[in-house]
Amino acid sequence: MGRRTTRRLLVGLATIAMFATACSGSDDEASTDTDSGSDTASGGSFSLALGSDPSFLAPTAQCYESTCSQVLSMLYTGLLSIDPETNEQILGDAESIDSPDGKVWTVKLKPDLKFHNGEPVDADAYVRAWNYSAYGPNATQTGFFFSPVEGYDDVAPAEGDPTAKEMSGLKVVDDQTIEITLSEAFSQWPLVMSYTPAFAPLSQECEQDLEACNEKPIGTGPYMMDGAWQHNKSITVAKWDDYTGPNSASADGIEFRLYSDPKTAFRDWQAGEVDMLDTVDPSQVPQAQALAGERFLSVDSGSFNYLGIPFYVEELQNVDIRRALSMAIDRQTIVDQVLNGLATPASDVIAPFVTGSRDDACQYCEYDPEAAKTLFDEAGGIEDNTVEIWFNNDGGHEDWVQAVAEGWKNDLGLEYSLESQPFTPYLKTLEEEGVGGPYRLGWLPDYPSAENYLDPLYGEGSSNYGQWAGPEHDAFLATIEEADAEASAEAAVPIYQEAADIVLSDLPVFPLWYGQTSIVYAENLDNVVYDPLQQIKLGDVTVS
Amino acid sequence: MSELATAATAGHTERSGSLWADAWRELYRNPVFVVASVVVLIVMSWAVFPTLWTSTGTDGGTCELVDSRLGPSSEHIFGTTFQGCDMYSHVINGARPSIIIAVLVTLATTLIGVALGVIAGFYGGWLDTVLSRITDVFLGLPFLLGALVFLALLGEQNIWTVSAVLVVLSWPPITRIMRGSVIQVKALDYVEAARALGASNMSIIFRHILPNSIAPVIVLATLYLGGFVSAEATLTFLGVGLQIPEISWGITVAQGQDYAIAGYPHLLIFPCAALIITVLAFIVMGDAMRDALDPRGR
Amino acid sequence: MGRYVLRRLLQFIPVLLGTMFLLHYLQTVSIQINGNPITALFGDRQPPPQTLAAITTAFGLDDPCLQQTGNPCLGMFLDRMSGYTQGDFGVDFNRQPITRLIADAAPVTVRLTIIAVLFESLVGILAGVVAGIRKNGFADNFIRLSTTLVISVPVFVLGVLVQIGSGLYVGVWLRDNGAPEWLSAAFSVTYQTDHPWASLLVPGVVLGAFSLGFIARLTRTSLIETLRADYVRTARAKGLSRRRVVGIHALRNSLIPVVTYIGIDLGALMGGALVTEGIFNIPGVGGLVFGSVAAGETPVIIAVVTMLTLVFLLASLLVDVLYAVLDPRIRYE
Amino acid sequence: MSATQDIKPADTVGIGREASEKQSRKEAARSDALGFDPSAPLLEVEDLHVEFRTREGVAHAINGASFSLSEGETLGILGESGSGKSVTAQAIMGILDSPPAFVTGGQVRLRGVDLLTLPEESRRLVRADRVAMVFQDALSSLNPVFTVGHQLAEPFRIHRGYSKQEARKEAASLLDLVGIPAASGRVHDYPHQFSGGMRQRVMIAMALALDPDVLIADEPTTALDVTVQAQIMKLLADLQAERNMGLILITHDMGVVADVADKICVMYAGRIVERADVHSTYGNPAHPYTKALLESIPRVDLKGQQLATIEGLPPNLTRLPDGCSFEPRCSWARERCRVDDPPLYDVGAGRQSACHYYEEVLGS
Repeated sequence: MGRRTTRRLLVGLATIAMFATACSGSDDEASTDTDSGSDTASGGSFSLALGSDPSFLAPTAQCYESTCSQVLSMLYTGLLSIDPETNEQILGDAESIDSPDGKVWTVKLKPDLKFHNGEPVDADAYVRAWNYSAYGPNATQTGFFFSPVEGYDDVAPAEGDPTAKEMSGLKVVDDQTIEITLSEAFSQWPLVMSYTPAFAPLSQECEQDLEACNEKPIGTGPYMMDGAWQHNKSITVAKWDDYTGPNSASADGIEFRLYSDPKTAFRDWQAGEVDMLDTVDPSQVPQAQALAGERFLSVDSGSFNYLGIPFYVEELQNVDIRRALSMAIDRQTIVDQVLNGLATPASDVIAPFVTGSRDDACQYCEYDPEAAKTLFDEAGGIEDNTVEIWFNNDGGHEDWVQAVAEGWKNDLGLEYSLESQPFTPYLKTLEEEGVGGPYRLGWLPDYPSAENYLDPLYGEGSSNYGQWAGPEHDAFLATIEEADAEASAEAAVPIYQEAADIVLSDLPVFPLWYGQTSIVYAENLDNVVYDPLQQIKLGDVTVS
Repeated sequence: MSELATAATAGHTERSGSLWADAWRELYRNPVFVVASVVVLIVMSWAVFPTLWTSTGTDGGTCELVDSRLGPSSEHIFGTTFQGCDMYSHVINGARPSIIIAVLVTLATTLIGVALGVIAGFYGGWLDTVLSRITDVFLGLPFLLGALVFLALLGEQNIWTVSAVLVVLSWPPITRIMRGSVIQVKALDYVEAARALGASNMSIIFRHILPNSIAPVIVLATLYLGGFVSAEATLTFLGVGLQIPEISWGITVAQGQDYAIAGYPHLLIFPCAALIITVLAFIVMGDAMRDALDPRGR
Repeated sequence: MGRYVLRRLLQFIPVLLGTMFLLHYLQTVSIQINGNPITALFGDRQPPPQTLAAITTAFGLDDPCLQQTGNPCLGMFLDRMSGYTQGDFGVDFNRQPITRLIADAAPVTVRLTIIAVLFESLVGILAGVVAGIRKNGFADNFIRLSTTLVISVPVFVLGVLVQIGSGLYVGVWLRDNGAPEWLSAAFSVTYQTDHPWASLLVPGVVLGAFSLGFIARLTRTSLIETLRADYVRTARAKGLSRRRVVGIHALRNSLIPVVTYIGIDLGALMGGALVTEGIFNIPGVGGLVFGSVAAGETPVIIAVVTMLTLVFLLASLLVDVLYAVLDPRIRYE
Repeated sequence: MSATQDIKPADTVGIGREASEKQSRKEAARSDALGFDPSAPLLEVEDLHVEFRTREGVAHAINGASFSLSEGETLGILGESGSGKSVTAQAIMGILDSPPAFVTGGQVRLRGVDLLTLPEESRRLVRADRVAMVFQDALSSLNPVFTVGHQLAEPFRIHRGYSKQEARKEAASLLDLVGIPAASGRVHDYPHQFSGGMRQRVMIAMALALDPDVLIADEPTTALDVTVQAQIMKLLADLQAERNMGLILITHDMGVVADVADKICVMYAGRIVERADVHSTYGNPAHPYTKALLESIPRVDLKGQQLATIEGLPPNLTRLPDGCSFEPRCSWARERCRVDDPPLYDVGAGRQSACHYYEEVLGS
C-alpha cells in the first residue's frame, strides 16, 4: 500500500468522477452474439482483481466509481450501451429510444424482463429508480445525471427543501413505455443514459431494504450474486440461468477479488492466485509484458489528462506564452519513460474512442523546443522566470509533473517550483482561485460523447477551475449551445469539433495524453476484450 | 505504567560526575562505537556540506529524462534515478532532510520530555496528574496512524511539518521515563540533604536532579535518532511524508522500490543502503551508550 | 489489587475523552482548513451544488461551525458522544456502519497481532537467552547484529522482499510439489480468506520482526544482569543444572522488563500494522484508518483510533497486573 | 503453584503425584557414585590458584591457598574484603563465574576425590548434597519471585527426586529446624516477607537440606543486628555439633571467629599468611597482618585509647609486588621483604606464618 495505496485511493477518488462513465461494458456485442456466444465455450469460473472495495452496489445510483460499475455491469443489463469500436448504440433492456425533437424521449422496454428475484423489470421499476436517484434528500452521487429532466429542480432544488418527490418529466405510459421530457433539447441524452449505475432499475424488494440489497443486490443481468458481498475481500457472482437478455455469460461464475494495491495484486497473479488484473502498475509493466506476452493488453482508457491554466495569473494570460509552454512538453518521452508507455500523447481534447476525436487537431501539442523557445522569448517570457506547477500529491502524479517541469527548465530555461496538496484541499485551492501556475487534472467522461469532454470542463457552472474567459470563451459557449440543440448525436459532432478547435487554439488547458489501462490474465482464459470505458467484458471471457 | 517506568530506570541514578567520565572512557575504547560515530559524522557531513562530496550541487544536478534508470557507470557511479538524475548526488543530498528531521525532532522531544518530566516528577500533585493524563492521550495514539491524521490535517508536507508531527507523537515516552527517573532521584538522601540546607527548587533541579536522572533519556534519545530517519522514509512511503522536488532518502527509496523488483535494483540498493547504514550506526551508538551509562551491563 | 484496577479503569475515562476530543478537533480543523471532503468524492468533476449540499447534509458536515476556522464545534462533539452512548458510532462515506467495519477489520488485525506477538516473544526471548548466556560469543554477536539490521531496514522494503521471497518462490514451489493447501497458504502472496491463520503467518513475522530485535536485546541485557544476581549463585550452589538455573531462576526475573515491553507493543502492533496490512492485502484496522484519513471520514477515524487507544491502555494495565504476578514484591494498593 | 496442588481432588493428586515423581526421579541424582572414600580426610585444599581475566589484566585472586578440614571441625577464614576468602569458598563449591574466573592450579579433595577434575555434571551433584553454602546477604541471595517453600524444596526434588508434596513437607520441617515459628504456614511466603534474621535462617535451612558433610558460611551474619548475629551463630554451632559437619566460616570479624572456630586461616591478597588454631592466633599472632587485625578490634579493656588502624590499601591484584604483598603496609618490613616473597614458615605446633620475621612478630 503505502505510497501506492495513496495513489490508488486518490485514483479511487478522482476516478470516481472521471471514471464512471464506464458502465456500459456489458452489453455491447450482445446484440450480435446473443445466445450463440454463451453456448459455445461456457463453464468454468475465474477471478478478477479489483483495485478497491466498491463504494456501493445498491442503490446503484450511489455508484460513481470504476470498481462498483465493473461489478454492476455484470449484475445489470442497462438500457443501452455504446459499442466502443463503432460508437453505435446497442440496446439492452430498451427495445427503442426515440425522440422527435431531442426534448421528449420515449423509451420502450423489451417485454417479460425479470429481476433476479422474479419481479418484473417494467417502466415502474425504472421510474422508481430514477425518482429515487434524483430526490435530493437521498443524496445519491449520480443524481445530477437527471438534471436535464424536467422537474429536477423540484425534487432537488439548489436552495431549500424539495417541493416534489417525483420529477414531472417522467411518465409511465404503460408497463413497457416511459416518456422522458427534458427541460431543453439535448442531443446527447441517449448517450447519457448509457451510464448504467445511474439509470439501472430498482426492484421493490430492494427499495424496501436498501441496506440488505447493498450486501446482496438484486439485479437484472446475466450474473447474479453468489452469496453476500465480503467487504474488502471478495464479491462472487454466478450465471443466472433464467437470463433472457442479450448479454453474454460464458463463465459459470466470476469472483471479484478486492485489493488495496495493484502491485500486490500483480504478485498474486504471478503466484497464480488470481486470474486477471484490471490494472497493472506502470512499474510492473515490463515484467507483465515479459511474463504474459499476448496476455498483456494495453488499451485506451478514455481518460484525458491535462494541465489547466489559471487565467487569473497574469503571466499566463498571454496566449503565446501558453503555446510556447505547451510546445515545450515532450509528451512522447514522458509517456515512454515515466508512464512506461501506458498512455498516448494527446492530439485533441477529445479522447480517441469517442466520435469526433481527431489525431491532428492540436498543433501546439507537438514537441518543438526551438520554436517554443523562440515564441517564449518573443512573448517576453515570464516575470521572475519562475513557474509554479500545482498537483495533488496523493494520486501518483509527482513523477510526470516533475518531468514536465524539468523539460521547461531544460528547454526554456525556466525555474520551477512544485506545489502539491492532498486532493481535498487541492480542490479547495482550485475553487478559491489559489493556484499560481499550471495545475494538473484529469477527466474521464460520464458517457462517450464529444460533448462530455467539452462542456463539463470549460462550460458554465462546470469544472472551469482556471476561469477561462474572454471572447474565445464566449465563442466556445455559443458553439456548444448550438451543438446541444441538434436533434441527433451524429449531427452535433462537427459542431463540437469547432468548439474543440477554439480550446486548442486558445489553450485554457495543455492537453497531455490519453490514459491507457493494462490488464494481464491467466493462460486458461481467452477472448478477453477491453472496453475503452475501463470495463473488461467479463461475460465474454471463456475459461478452459 | 508509571510504576514500570520507575522500575525501568532504577539503578541509573547513584553516580554522577564519575558516571559520565567512566562512560566516556568506556565509549572511546569501544571499536564498534568508534566506527558508528565515524559513519554518523560522515553522514552529517553529507547533510551539512554536500558540495564536499558531490559536484552537482544541492538540487541533484541536471536531470535528463532520456537517461532515466541507467545502471551504474563511470559517469554515474550509482546509476541514474527515475528522472534521469545522478543517483550518487541524490544519496548524498538525501541525507539532509533525514538528518535535519532526526536531529531537530530528537532535540525538541528531549527538551519537551525532560521539562515536562521534571515538572511532573518534581512537583507531583495535581500538576502531575494532569500532565500524566495528557501524556497518556498522546502515548496511546498509534504512532503511524497518529502521524497520518496529523499530517493529513496540515495538508502541507515538508521537513518542518513532518518534524512537528513527529515531535507531537514522540515526547510522551521521554516524559514518562524522565518523570520516573526524577521521582527516584528526588527521594535520594543527597537531595534531601540539599533541601535541608535550604537550596531552592531551581537549584535542586539543575544541580542535583537533572544530572542524576537524565542518563536513561540520553540513551533513548540516541535510539530515537535512528528511529526518526526510518520514520521519515515510512511516512514518505505512506504518501504523507516529504514531497518532491525535495530530495530525501525516503522519497528515493519509496520510488526506487517500485522499480527495483522490475529490473532496476540500483534504484533501491544505493539509497536504501545509505538509510540502513545510518539507522544502524545510530542504534549501535545508542546501544554502546546504554552499556556505558549502565555499568551493570558491562 | 481490585481497587487498583478499578482506579486505573476510572483513569481511562478522561484519557479516552481527551483522545476523542483531540481527534474531533483535528478533524474539525482539517475540514475548516482543507475543505469539504465530499468534494473529493466526485474527482475532477464539480458536482452540482444541490448534489454536493445533499450529500454534505447526509453526512452531517453541513454544520455552519465547519466554516469558522478554529471553532472546536463542541455541538458536533456532544452529538457524537451522545450517539456513542446509544451505540450509534456513525457511518463512513459508503454508509457502512462503523460498528460493522470494525467488526470486519478488528478480528483480522487481532489475529495478525497475536501471530506477531507470539513470534516476537518466542523467538525474541529465545534469541535473547542464547545471546545472554553466551555473552560476547559468536551467537551473541550474530544475534545482536542480525536483529539490529532487521530494525534498520524500513518495514515497507522488508515486507515486499519477504512477500516476494515467500510468496513467489517458496509458495509457488510448495504448490507445484503438491504441498497441503494450508502449507502453501502459509506462503501465499496475500491474505486468503479461506486460511485466516495460515496466510497471516508470514505477515505476522514481518510485523513482529521489528519488535523481535528489541525483545532479543532486552532479554539479553536483562538476563546478563540477572545471571550476576546473588540468588543465581545460590541456585547454582544448590546443585541445580545450568538449564534449571537459567530457565527457572534467572529467566523469570529477566522477563519482567520484557513482559512490560511486549504489553506496550501489543497496542502499538495493532495500530502499526498498516504498512504490513497494505503489502499483504490484509483487510484490517490499519487499512481502514488509512483509507478514512485520506477520504476524511471523521467518524471512522475517531472511533477506530479511540478503540486502538483503549487497546493500548488495557494492554498497559494488563502489563502492570502481570508485573505484580511475576514479581511478588510489587503490591498495588 | 502450591495453591493448585492443594485444591486438587484426592484422586487426581494420586495421578499427579505419580507423574511428578517419575519426572523428579529422572532428574534425581546422587553423588554417591563418585568414589568418595569414607576413610579419607573430609576436605583438603592444596595449593589452590584462581585468577580473574579481565580487560584490565589478570587479577591473581588466590595464589596457592592450602588448608584442611575434618568432621565436626570449624575453620575460620579471616581477611579484609578482597583478600580472596569468598573466592576460595566459591572455588570449593565450583560456582565461580567463569569467565572471568579460572582455577589455574591446585586440588580440592573431598574424601579423597579431587573436585576440580570432576566433570561439571558430577560436580553439580556434590553441591548441596556434600558441600553446601550459606551466603552473606540473604535478601539478595534468595530468589525474590519464588516462595521460600519452593526454594527449600528444590534440593529435595532435584537431588533426591522427591515429589512436590514430600519436598514441601521436608521444606516445612527444615524451617522448623532452624527455628522459624509456624513453619508450615510460612512455606508459602516470599523472601521479602521475612525479617533479616529469619531470612538468614532460611538460607541456613536451605544449605542443610541434604545434610551436607561440609558447610561453608560466607559472612553469614554481616548484614544482621548484633543480637540476631549471636542467635544465628549459635544456631550454626548447634547444627554443626548435632550433625558433625565440617564448617568453614568466612568472616572479617575476628570476634565472631574467636567464639566458634577451632582453626584459623588469615588471608591477605589471595594468600594464606597465617594458619593456626584459634587460641594461639588470638593469644600471640605470628604475622604482622594478623596482629594488626587483632589490634583493630575494639576492646572493653582498652577503652579510651586510640583504636589501631592499618595504614594504606591492599595491593592491586593485577600487579602483585615481587616481594611480600603486605610489605608496603607492614611496620616490620625490611629490604628483604621487598624482593623476597616469604613462604609459609612453620612456626611450631601446627602453626604457619608467611613472614620472614615471624619470630620478631611472635615475640612482640
